[in-house]
Amino acid sequence: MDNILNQIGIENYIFLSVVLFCIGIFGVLYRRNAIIVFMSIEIMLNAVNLLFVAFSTYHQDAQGQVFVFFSMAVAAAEVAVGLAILVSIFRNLGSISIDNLKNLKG
Amino acid sequence: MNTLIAITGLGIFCLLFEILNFRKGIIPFTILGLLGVLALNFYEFGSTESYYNNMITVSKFSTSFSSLFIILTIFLVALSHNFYENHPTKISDFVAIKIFLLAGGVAMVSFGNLAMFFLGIEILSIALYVLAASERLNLKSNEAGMKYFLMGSFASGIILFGICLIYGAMGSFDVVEISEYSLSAELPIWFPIGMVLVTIGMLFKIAAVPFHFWAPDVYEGSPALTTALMSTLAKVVAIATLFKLISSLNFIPSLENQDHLNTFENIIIFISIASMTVGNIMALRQVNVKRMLAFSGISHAGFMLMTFLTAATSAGVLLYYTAAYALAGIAAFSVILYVCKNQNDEDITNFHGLGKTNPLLAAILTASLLSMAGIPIFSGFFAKLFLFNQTIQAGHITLVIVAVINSIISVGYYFKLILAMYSKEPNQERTGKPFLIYAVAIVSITLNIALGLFPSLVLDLLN
Amino acid sequence: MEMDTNLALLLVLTPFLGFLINVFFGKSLGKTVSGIIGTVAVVISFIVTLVLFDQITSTGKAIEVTLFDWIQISNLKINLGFLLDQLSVLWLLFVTGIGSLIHLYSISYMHDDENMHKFFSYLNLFVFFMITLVIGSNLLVLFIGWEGVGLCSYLLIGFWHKNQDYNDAAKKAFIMNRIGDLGLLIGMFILGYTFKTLDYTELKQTILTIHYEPQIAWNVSIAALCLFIGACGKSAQIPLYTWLPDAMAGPTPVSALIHAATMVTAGIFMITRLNFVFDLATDVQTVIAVIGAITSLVAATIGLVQTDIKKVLAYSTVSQLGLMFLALGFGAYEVAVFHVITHAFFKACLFLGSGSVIHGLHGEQDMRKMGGLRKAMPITFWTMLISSLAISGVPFFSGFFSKDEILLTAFHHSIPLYVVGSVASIMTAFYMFRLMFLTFFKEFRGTEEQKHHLHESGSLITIPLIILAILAAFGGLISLPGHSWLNEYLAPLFTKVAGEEHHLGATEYTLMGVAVLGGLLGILIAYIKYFKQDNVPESDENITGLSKVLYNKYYVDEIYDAVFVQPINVLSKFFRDYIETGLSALVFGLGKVANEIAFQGKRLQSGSIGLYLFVFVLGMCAIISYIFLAQ
Amino acid sequence: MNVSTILIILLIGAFATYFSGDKLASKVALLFSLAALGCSIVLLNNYNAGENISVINAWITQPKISFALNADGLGLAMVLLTLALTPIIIFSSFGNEYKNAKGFYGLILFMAFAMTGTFLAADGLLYYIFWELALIPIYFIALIWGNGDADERRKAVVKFFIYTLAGSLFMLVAFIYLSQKANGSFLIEDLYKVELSACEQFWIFLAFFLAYAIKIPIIPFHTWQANVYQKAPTVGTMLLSGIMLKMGLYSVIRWQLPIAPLAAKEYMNIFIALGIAGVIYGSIVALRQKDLKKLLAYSSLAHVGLIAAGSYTLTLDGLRGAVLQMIAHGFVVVGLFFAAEVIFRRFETREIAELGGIRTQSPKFTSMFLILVLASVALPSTFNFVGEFTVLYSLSQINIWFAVLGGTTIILGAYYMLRMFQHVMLGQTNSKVFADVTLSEGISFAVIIAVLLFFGFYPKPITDLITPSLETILQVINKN
Repeated sequence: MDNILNQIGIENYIFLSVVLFCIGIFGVLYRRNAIIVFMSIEIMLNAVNLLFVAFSTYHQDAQGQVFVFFSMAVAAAEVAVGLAILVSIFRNLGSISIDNLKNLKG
Repeated sequence: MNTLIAITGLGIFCLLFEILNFRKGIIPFTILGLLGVLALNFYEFGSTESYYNNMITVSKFSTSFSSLFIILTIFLVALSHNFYENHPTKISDFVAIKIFLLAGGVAMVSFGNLAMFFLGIEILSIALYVLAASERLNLKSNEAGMKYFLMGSFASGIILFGICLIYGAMGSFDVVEISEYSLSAELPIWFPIGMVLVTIGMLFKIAAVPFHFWAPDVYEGSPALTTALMSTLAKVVAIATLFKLISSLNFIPSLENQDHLNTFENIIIFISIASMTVGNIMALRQVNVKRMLAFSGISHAGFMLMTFLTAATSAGVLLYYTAAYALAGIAAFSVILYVCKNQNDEDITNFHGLGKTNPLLAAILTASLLSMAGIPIFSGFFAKLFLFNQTIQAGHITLVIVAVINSIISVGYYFKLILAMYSKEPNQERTGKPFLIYAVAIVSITLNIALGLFPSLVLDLLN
Repeated sequence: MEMDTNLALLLVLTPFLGFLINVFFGKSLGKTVSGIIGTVAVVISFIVTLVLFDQITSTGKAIEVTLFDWIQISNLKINLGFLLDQLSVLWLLFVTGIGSLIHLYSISYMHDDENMHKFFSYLNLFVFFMITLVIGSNLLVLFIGWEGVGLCSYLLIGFWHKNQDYNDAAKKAFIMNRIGDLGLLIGMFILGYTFKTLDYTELKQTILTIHYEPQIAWNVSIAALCLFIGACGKSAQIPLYTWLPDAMAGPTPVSALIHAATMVTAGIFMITRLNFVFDLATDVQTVIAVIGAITSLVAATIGLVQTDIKKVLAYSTVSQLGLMFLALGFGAYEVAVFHVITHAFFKACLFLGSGSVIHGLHGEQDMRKMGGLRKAMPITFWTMLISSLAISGVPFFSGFFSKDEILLTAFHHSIPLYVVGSVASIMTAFYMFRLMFLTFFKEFRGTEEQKHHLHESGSLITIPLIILAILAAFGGLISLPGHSWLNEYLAPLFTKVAGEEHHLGATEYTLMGVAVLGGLLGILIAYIKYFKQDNVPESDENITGLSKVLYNKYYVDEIYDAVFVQPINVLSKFFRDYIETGLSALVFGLGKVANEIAFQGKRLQSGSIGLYLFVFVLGMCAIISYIFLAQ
Repeated sequence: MNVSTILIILLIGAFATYFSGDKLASKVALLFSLAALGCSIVLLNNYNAGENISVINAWITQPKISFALNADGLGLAMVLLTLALTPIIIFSSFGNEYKNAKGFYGLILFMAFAMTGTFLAADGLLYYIFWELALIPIYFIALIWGNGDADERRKAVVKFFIYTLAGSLFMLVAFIYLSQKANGSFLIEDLYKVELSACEQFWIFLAFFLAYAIKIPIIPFHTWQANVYQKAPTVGTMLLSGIMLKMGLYSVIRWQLPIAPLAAKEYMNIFIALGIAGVIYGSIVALRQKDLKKLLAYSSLAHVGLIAAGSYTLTLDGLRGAVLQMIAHGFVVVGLFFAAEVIFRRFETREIAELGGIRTQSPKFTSMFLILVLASVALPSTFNFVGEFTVLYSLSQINIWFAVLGGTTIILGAYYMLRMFQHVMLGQTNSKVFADVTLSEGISFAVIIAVLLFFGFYPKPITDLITPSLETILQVINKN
């Protein structure tokens, strides 16, 4: 276990997850389809989860992995709510592009 | 701790009531329950102990803030009675959600472990997403919910990443341990980065510039009661939590070791100046009262941030400021709820001639606005006074002067509303005197003025 | 002492009481009664004055009365007190004396006026203030009276307040006086902080004892100059004289009392009062003399061509006052005082006479529409004739002695000023007799209807005339050349030897002769021009050349208007329309700017989530890079 | 019994008035204001008897803010001015019908309460609180019961409020800064003790000056004045011009000068010059005003300019004259505005051009108005002369030219006031009927005139009352 870490080195895990995280961010920034935006957010969260796991191995400490469960659960809940909102929007608007959500401004 | 459990229990009871088809009783029961919780909380006050190997630590700070949250929730629940009277089927859900939200808030201020902190935030936020979007058929509400959800979860992601980096640096989520490590000589760079990320996430929650864009839209779109909740309870919770985070993790001292302190302070100063200026100036041209209050909330966030510069000593000031601000906000919103009950928007024209039709409510709204503007004998003034006092002691006189100029600007839009109430002719007759709204308005403004007359009551709690 | 206090209070308060009664009950009391009350009030103070006069002459000691502290200023204490000495009592004598006569006269003169009770209340108020002015024990009490009489003259000039021209005249009088008053105030300030007192006696003590640094001498000169400006305002000297002719808008008794006999002499009183100050400021004295001389000449020249009977008298008053200042300028205070008294007699008489004429002609004042009144109103004619002889300096009338004294003094100090004075007095003789001839000789030039009503005025009018005429004739006796009772009486007032007695030598007699000849010459010219050739002054439009300039008073009013009044009004308009609006626009401007920014800001808040998140990320990056990469 | 009694009476009075209903409101208000006046006179006696009528209670511990009311001669004089004018003002309003009278009179009493507090407060923050509180009632009075076009009024009033608030907030900062120096205490004596460097003093002086210059107002901060005076109901105008301006002037003497003496000495000439500039500017602008109330507004701008100049001389005479003139001006300006109101009640206009020829119809009113006019141009034997003379004298000691320039008020004042009087009162009989003053109006005038004349001849009581406290203040100023 730890020799893997030693071979690869914690930094690389961090870089990887940062890259993933940024991919998520860019996804959120550039995609207009709400579902895809959700997915990008999920990517961000999972990047973090990955890093959690890596760290917990690095520290030889279980807390991190436990935390991952928390975050996954939370993410699930979040997405559930989000999708619900999305559905009602689709009902009212007939589209799920976030570009249509510009009535509130100024 | 018991407070937290009690609150959660209360929430579940609300849901049960619905099942037992006992709607009538929900509001009074919840209010009574919350009062009980409040008493319990007072009982816990002063004792500093930690539960479940430091998942939760109860301290003066947490208890006093939680009691503030509970009081606010009582008001909000009381208001919800006649806010939801058109669709009674939902009332239990909404009340329950508010209670859980409160639970999240309490968890946030009394966390002893970053996991708890994260859970708290999420409970709060998810509840808010729901409430924001709770008017299913109203597109505005949907849009508000969506916006808040997207940006909120984005922010949560950032926070999570921050927590992760902290964990990586410290190998622990426990606040106490982290604070101990953080004073040690050489820290991995991840710790400060993580802290900054968490801070940014929280800044989003308290709607500080430049992370404030969501606030006006969401406030305007969501149902009035939810707006009330966001602008009072949610904001207060967030700022309190951020304060606790920064002070309890010894973040600033740790930066000190790596001489980043000034830079961080500069960031705070910059953000607070930006928030108050942008908030106030943007509010000048608003015609929708909720939107206006959203911007005023942003500017107040800027004011509250000033306490971070003297984090060591200014917990009391923060408590006082938040209490004053939130109480004024509740009073104001209860009047807004009354006025805009059957209007499709909260346009300022709805308030025309309120001074003639409902002098009492008009007086209360005026009082709360004056309090927010910081006019004497209302607690808002003393809040600003103590804040400035602290900040000048810390030697940031220019910041104070900017703040002063801002509070002058703020008078401009607060008085727009007062003018509308007193110097315009009423354009509609307003009937009915809903007891609960009047009660809430009167009680909250009375508390506000009482705080103004005896500031020491609150101020000395945390000193 | 107690006795004196009561006397003084009685003296001051009786007229005030009369004023109050007439103000509150005058209307109900009816005209005659209120008139009588007014008159009696003044008569009482006249009697009191006589008592005081007797006391002073017998003891020769000044009476000082202090009532209470008035204004406290750190280094000088000003109390409300009276000083009754030779000077003030002398002044009181003719103020109250002539005052009584004129009140008496007014009972009949004003009888047709609806507001007669008001008229009398104002007159009483005036007497009250005049007395205060005269008997005040320090400059500030004098100032009460000083401004008080100004107020009364304002009220009385504007007595017929429906006519805005009269109101303008009244306003003009008040404001021009105020200009002088400012001078007086400043003078007081300087005296105050130089000598730490404003009380006459203390002031005199300090000045006589104090040791002189140049600074003090300088202060004194400035103070004297300022005080003189004050005097100019009250006593209508150049450049502040233009209000007096306009003041003729008031009823004639007012012109007689206030604008001839008493108020206008206040300036001379004040300077005489403070002779010890002016003696120290010789250069200022020169100024006074020069201004006096010029004023007398200018006024006389203007008087030559006036056709309004009262205007002629007004200018003659100004010119006579000028002569008095000429005397003051040479430090010959007693001479000035002497002329003040005689002038009071004959000028009052002249005014009352003209009043009687105007009364007889139902308000006609233009001499071109008069003439031949000699037969119609003999008493008026004779009394006025006597007074005219007196003012023209015909020997053995009062004016002869006083004016002669002045000219003598002038001759001894400066020949040019002597010449100016003499010319002025020749002109005086001329225009006075021009007035006489035009008014009383030849045929009547008025309307038939007026001619029909011509009649001598009632006894209430003629009696004062007669008395005044007698005084005008024999008033000179109080200070005959050689042994002058007046000079001895006033001697204690003056620090230096009271005006060097002119031992009557050849020069003096020649000068007298010259003066007399001059006077007669003036009369002769008038006789030829207006009796032998009986010209009548042309009507206004075809007056030409120099006489036009004179007729329009050298256009001084127009000049003042153009130089002072208009600019201020223009400035006021400018401030009102530009500066004020500009300033408030500035304040509103700040608000506008904020609003504009807000308007732009609203654009930024475009509602697009993408943008919001973009800014979010941007902010995040900015912060992180600032903290961690900026090192 | 101590000074807080007055405050309590007024506060209770405010609420009692509000709850007494529209019918009784005015009477109740008058009653309470008279009660307060009586109480203050009793207190004055006790004070002269050497009794201690000051209060000091701890209020807030951290920072140390105390409920301290200090009644010295100066404070009492101003309180008496306030409480003497309030009944007159209330009584003078009996001729008008106000809708929602209970609120109106309640606010008046509340304002009296706040202003009295300002004059008595001996703790920087308490003082500041009262100072701000006084602003709110007048804001509503002017806004709700004012006259003229609604939008115009709104603009004017809001400008006034924000403007004055802006000024005073900087004063607040200054106070906080001072209290830091006085290790956390806001008590006036502690603030007096604070040792400040010249630079600090300069800034603090400036902060105070901003607040006071706007309130007084000193040019060029006066732009709110004329409009608000014109738009506000006459009662409001009276409160503003009669008492509220005096708050600023009083504060200069009580707070600004003693706290920042070095700066005061250093820049004395500048501020005196500003005051005198106000005198001349105000007088000149007043000349060509079309609206009677505006003219009076500018005249009072001129007068307060002179008062301010007097107090900045830092001499006993200057301060004493300033206080005397404050009181005198308070009475006379209230009288003048009331005269304007009396005319307005009959003719429904304040346009000078539309007036005239009133004298023939109402001799009584004319005489009273004339006396007030003369008092305002400081005719000797009126109270105003005493004040003006003292002030001018003190100016002449600083520099004779100040006295000369300031003295022009004697001339210009006479010019515009008499001009106004001529066009408003004199001339051909006015076509419209002008009923002479009613009894109640007459009483108000009579009281004011009586005060002006009495103290004109015998100002000693007031002088004796204020002099000791002014001397102590001067000692503080000259302590270093």
